[in-house]
Amino acid sequence: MNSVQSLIQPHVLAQIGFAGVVALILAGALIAVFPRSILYNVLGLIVCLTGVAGIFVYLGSPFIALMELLIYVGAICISIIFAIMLSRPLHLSLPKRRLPKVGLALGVGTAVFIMLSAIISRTEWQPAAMRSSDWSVTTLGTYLLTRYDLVFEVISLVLLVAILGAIIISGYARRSTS
Amino acid sequence: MNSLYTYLFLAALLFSLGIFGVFQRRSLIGMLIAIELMLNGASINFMAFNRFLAPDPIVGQIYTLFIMGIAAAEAAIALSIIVAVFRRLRSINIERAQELRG
Amino acid sequence: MTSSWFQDPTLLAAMLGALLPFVSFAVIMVFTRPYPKLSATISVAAVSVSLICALSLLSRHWHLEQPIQYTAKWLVSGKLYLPFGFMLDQLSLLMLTIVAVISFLVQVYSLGYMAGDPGFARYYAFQSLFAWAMMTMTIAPNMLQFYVFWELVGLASYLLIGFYFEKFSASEAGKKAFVMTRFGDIAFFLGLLLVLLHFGNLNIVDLNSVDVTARMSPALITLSAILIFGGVAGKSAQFPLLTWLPDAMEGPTPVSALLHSATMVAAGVYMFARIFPFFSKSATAMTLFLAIGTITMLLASTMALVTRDIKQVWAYSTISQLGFMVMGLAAGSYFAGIFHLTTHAGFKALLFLCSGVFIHEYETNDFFEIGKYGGRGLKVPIVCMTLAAAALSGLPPLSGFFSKEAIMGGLAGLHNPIWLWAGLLGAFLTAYYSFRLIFAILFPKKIEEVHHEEHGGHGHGHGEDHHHAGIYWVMAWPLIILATVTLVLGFFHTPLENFLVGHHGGAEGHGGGHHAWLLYVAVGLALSGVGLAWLEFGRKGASQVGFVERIEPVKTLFAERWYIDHFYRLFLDYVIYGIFSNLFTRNDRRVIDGGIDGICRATVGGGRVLSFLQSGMLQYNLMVMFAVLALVALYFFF
Amino acid sequence: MEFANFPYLSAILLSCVVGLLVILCIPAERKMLIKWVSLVFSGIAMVLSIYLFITYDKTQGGLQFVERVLWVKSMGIYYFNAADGFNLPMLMLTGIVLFTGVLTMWELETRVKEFFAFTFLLVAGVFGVFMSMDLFFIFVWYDVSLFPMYPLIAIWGSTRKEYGAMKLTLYLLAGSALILPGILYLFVNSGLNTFDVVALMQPGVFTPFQQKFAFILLYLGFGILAGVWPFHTWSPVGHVAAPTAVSMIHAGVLMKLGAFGVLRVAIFLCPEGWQYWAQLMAVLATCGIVYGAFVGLAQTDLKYVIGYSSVSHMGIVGLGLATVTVDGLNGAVFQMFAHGVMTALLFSSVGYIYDKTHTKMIPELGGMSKIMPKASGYFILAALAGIGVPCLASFWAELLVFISAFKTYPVRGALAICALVVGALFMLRVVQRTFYGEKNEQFEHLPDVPFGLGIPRMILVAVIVFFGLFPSVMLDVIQVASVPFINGLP
Repeated sequence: MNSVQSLIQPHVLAQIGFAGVVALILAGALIAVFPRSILYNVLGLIVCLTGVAGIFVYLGSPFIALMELLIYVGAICISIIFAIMLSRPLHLSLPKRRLPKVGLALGVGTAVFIMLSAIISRTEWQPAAMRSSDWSVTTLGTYLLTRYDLVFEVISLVLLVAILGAIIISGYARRSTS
Repeated sequence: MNSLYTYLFLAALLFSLGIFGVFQRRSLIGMLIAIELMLNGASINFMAFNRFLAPDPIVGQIYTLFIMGIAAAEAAIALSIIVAVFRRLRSINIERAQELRG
Repeated sequence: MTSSWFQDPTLLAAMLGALLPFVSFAVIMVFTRPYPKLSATISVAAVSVSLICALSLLSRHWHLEQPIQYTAKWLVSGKLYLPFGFMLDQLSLLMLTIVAVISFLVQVYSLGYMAGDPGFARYYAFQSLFAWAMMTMTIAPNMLQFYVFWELVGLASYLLIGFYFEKFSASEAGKKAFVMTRFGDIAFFLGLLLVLLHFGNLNIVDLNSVDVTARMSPALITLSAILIFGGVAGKSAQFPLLTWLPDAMEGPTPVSALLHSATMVAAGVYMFARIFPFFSKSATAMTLFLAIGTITMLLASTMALVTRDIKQVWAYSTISQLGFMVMGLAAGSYFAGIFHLTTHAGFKALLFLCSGVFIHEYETNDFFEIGKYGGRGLKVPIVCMTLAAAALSGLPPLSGFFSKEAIMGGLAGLHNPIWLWAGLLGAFLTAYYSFRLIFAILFPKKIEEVHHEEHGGHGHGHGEDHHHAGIYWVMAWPLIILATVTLVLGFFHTPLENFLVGHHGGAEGHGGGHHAWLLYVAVGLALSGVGLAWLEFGRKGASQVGFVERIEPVKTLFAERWYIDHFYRLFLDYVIYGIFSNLFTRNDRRVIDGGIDGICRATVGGGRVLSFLQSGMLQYNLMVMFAVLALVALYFFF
Repeated sequence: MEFANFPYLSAILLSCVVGLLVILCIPAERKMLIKWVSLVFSGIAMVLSIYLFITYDKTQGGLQFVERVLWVKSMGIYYFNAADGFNLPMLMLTGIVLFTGVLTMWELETRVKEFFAFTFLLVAGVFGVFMSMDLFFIFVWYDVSLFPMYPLIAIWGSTRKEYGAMKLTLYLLAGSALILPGILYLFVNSGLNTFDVVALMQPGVFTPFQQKFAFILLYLGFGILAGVWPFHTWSPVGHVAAPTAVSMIHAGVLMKLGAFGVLRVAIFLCPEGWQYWAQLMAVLATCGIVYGAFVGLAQTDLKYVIGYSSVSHMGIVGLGLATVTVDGLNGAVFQMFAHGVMTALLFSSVGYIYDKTHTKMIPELGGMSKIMPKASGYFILAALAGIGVPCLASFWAELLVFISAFKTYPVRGALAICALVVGALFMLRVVQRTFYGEKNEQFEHLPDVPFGLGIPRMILVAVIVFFGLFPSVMLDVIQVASVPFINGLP
């Protein structure tokens, strides 16, 4: 009993949950990158993003975690799947890997990782002297509409343009081929 | 779990995997997926700094939100381009897309 | 110098004599090539002026005390001073006369022999070129000038051998002659350079003075003498460079008479005589030359035993006689060598010119054929030829007898008797093969076509009788003159010796009378040679097969010229073409060119790789970008 | 003399430049007019260059006909032309080869205007290098002369012309890529802030180390153009591909540009470097002589044969330069001249034969002496000159070079001399196969060289024979420059 009790202590539970989330991220990322079938990749991406949402929870922002799920998993991944579905043979053509290319990519990736790790471990991370503890979504909303008003507007505009652009590009391509 | 380094390494790992994916994939959609991974790595970074270092914990979240917005826009554009390229070349193999070269 | 040359008759004569043929050559080549008659006239006129000049010079300076020299600047470079000029002494005067006489006679003879040839004008141009080069060489005061004209003489020889250039064998023979003599000339040139560098001067007079020993070590003298002798070996067809001369008979017969028997090939011997005192300073070299002369003489004699080609016989005999001259000179008897050169020029030119008549008449070179067709019907040539052959064999009282005796005397004076025995053997062989030919023509086995004989006998060839007769006599006159020379020249032995050796002194003393037994032995051997020839070819019912021809391997060996040519051919094919040329060419194609092309290809390939990165392959671009980023960051952090 | 100050050298240059401009102004259809204009201007250049050669004052010596104008003060660049014993023969050679080259191409029909325009541009550069005494101008003229080779070969050439043109251009540009650093190195290290050759060649301007370093750069750079072994492979290929007149100018003049550059820039400015590297130069030159002769033996294309004989003969020039003696220098400069004329003659006769028979493969020809006696005669004479037959110009040059080489480097000298046999063998072989023997029926109807086309060849023959008979006419001029130069060596 003791051991079980000790297992279900909150911080232990949190640890286990964290490990699960990390495992989810890594597994998802690997699936997103390695298999040659695109559908697997997308599914891996979804898994990975779910894990990232979990990480966000651990980082103290359930709101962003929710947004992550909504936007990434709910919108982007679904649109990718739609794209795959719409252009029918996409998932059928499985281009073969070229070993040298994979090797090169692995090398570069490792190099980048080493670089990043080096930077991370070499840097003295100093927390800010004065830290506010206001995590509420209300403040976030206020900030968005006051201090980051312009950025918010620009992002919206970018989204609008992107949507228009997407329609025009795919429409134009259809016209030019038909 | 309560250390900044854990999150930073996790982010770095995700970013490197994304880079690896971008380089290694031969299909455009695969590359897009890998890019999403990289973006998420960046997001985790922001959120981690937000949690451990930043004076105002709202700012990091806002950045993450923006990243998501940009990612959505990017995905929309990229997918439409992919569809267009596919229509034109009957393939999404990036190595076939060399007509783009100058 | 230029202002006074009109006043000095000697200089005027020398210049006219030596340079007029060049003018004739230039005029013919540039202007009168389309007009054969005119060209021939110009050339003959030029050479007759030369003849007159030479004869007048000879008579004028019969009692010459000191060599006369005229020089003018030809070329100055730094400390090197190369004059152009004339040196008249006994030797050069004699040689000049020989060249002029033979050239003149041959050119007159050629008027008939070459008549109607499409290259008539060209022929005379080359003849003039030869006359110019040979005469200027003869009277050169300095070895560099000598070398220059020596080479020009070689050029004239090349052009004249290859005169019938449509024939592959002719052009091949010309090439062979040029390259082979070139080979000797390179040695000659190197020898001259050695002398020039260590002695500092190439004037013939200085070279022959005693100074040489003071300034050059004996080893150096020997080395340079041997090298210079390379030139002699090339030009005079001495062993091992002797095989070009028989091939050179591809040229027109008068050319063979002029160049390849009487004058040009004798140039080597002349050069030997020219710097004889220099050569004689090295006993080692002289012994070597003696050996070379002996080998040459015997080899060539054996070759002559088996050939059936009339010109080849005389060609081999020329080589053998040249070897004889070299032997004489190398044995130390200066006069004997020169004297034999002189007499040989006369009777050998005569032999060739006679053969030319036969060849012209019967259009075959095989003397058995000529005999069958009735060669003996041509009275003048057959008489002259017999006379000359007798002279060649050294039968008294013809010129060859005297000069050969002189050489034998010289050889007898040596300590080692082997040279003398070799010489005597040579004399025997000479007599044998000469008379083998004579008897084969005089007493053919059976005379086949009588009408041929009649035609020939009366000097009527095919078609226009009068014209032909004219040609016959144009060709006959030089023969008669030369025959006279052959008959009487021997009796000028003493005056010539006084003229030539009056000042050289020392080395002499081997006249004819010193070894009385030798005279009888030599004549006896020659007569026995003739007798053997008579037994085998002359007498009625003779088998007409020589004793050598009965032994098949020996015959083949002789006929194949002791395989010297095969050796050269193999050497050329395998070493020069096969190894060097091939190897170098491959090296050029593969290594050097391939290397450069490889670099080019690598550059292009590298450019392609780089352009690949710029070709829209996003992934590679990014890869490089990130790799560089990572490396730079790592570099800065550590 | 009222003309004493007339800028003759600039006049030569101008005759090329003006000729070029005039040709550019003539409409391309008027081919005859273009040819006549080219002939007139090249004639002017030739006459002027010969006039200079004759009027050069040999007793006074030194630089004459000097023109010196400051061009860029801050860099010390002068428009500085002068004539001495070294460049006068070269100028005359260029004049003669240009004139005869123009005449040789009289029957050209394709793109006449461009051809002569490029030719004049090329020759202007060549004249410029020969007469200029300023490093900057030497380099500029040098590149001016290199550039037109590419179009000249690539447009009017034959046999793998693009390959040949590209190869040649790349090689030569590689050469100039070595020369430029060499020149700049000298310019920077002199501390005099001038490109003036006369100022830079004073003793003591450069340290021995600087001289050694700059010399090897300049020697290799110019040496590539001079066909120094083992950088020679562009030359046969380029010669083969080029049209007749270009081969003439190229083998006749342009290769001399390299050798002259070695002399004028490398040797003049870095005499100590010269003495230091002379051993190497002698080795390379000997290799070139022997090698060229042997490779020539195996060729079946007439132009390749000439190309390799050029390699061999330019090796003689290099050997002469490597001896560091008066005789060697004299011989080298004389050989440049003699070889230029000789090769021009060889190429022009081969060019004629090729024009008529459309082949230059030796096995396909044969018996040409019967069909084209004159063309064959020209070729044979030039070939004989190449073998080193006396009383033709190159004999004397070779004689001098060999004498000095044998004196300085006995073994290498002897080797080079022995290569003469091989040289004779391969030239005579070509002559025999091409001109002697049975004639080829298929070419029987072809005409011999007509009088008009014979003129340029006759000029060349006359030059060869004249300088063969009277070598001192040439040597006396060269002497004036070489003796003081060698005596002034440290």
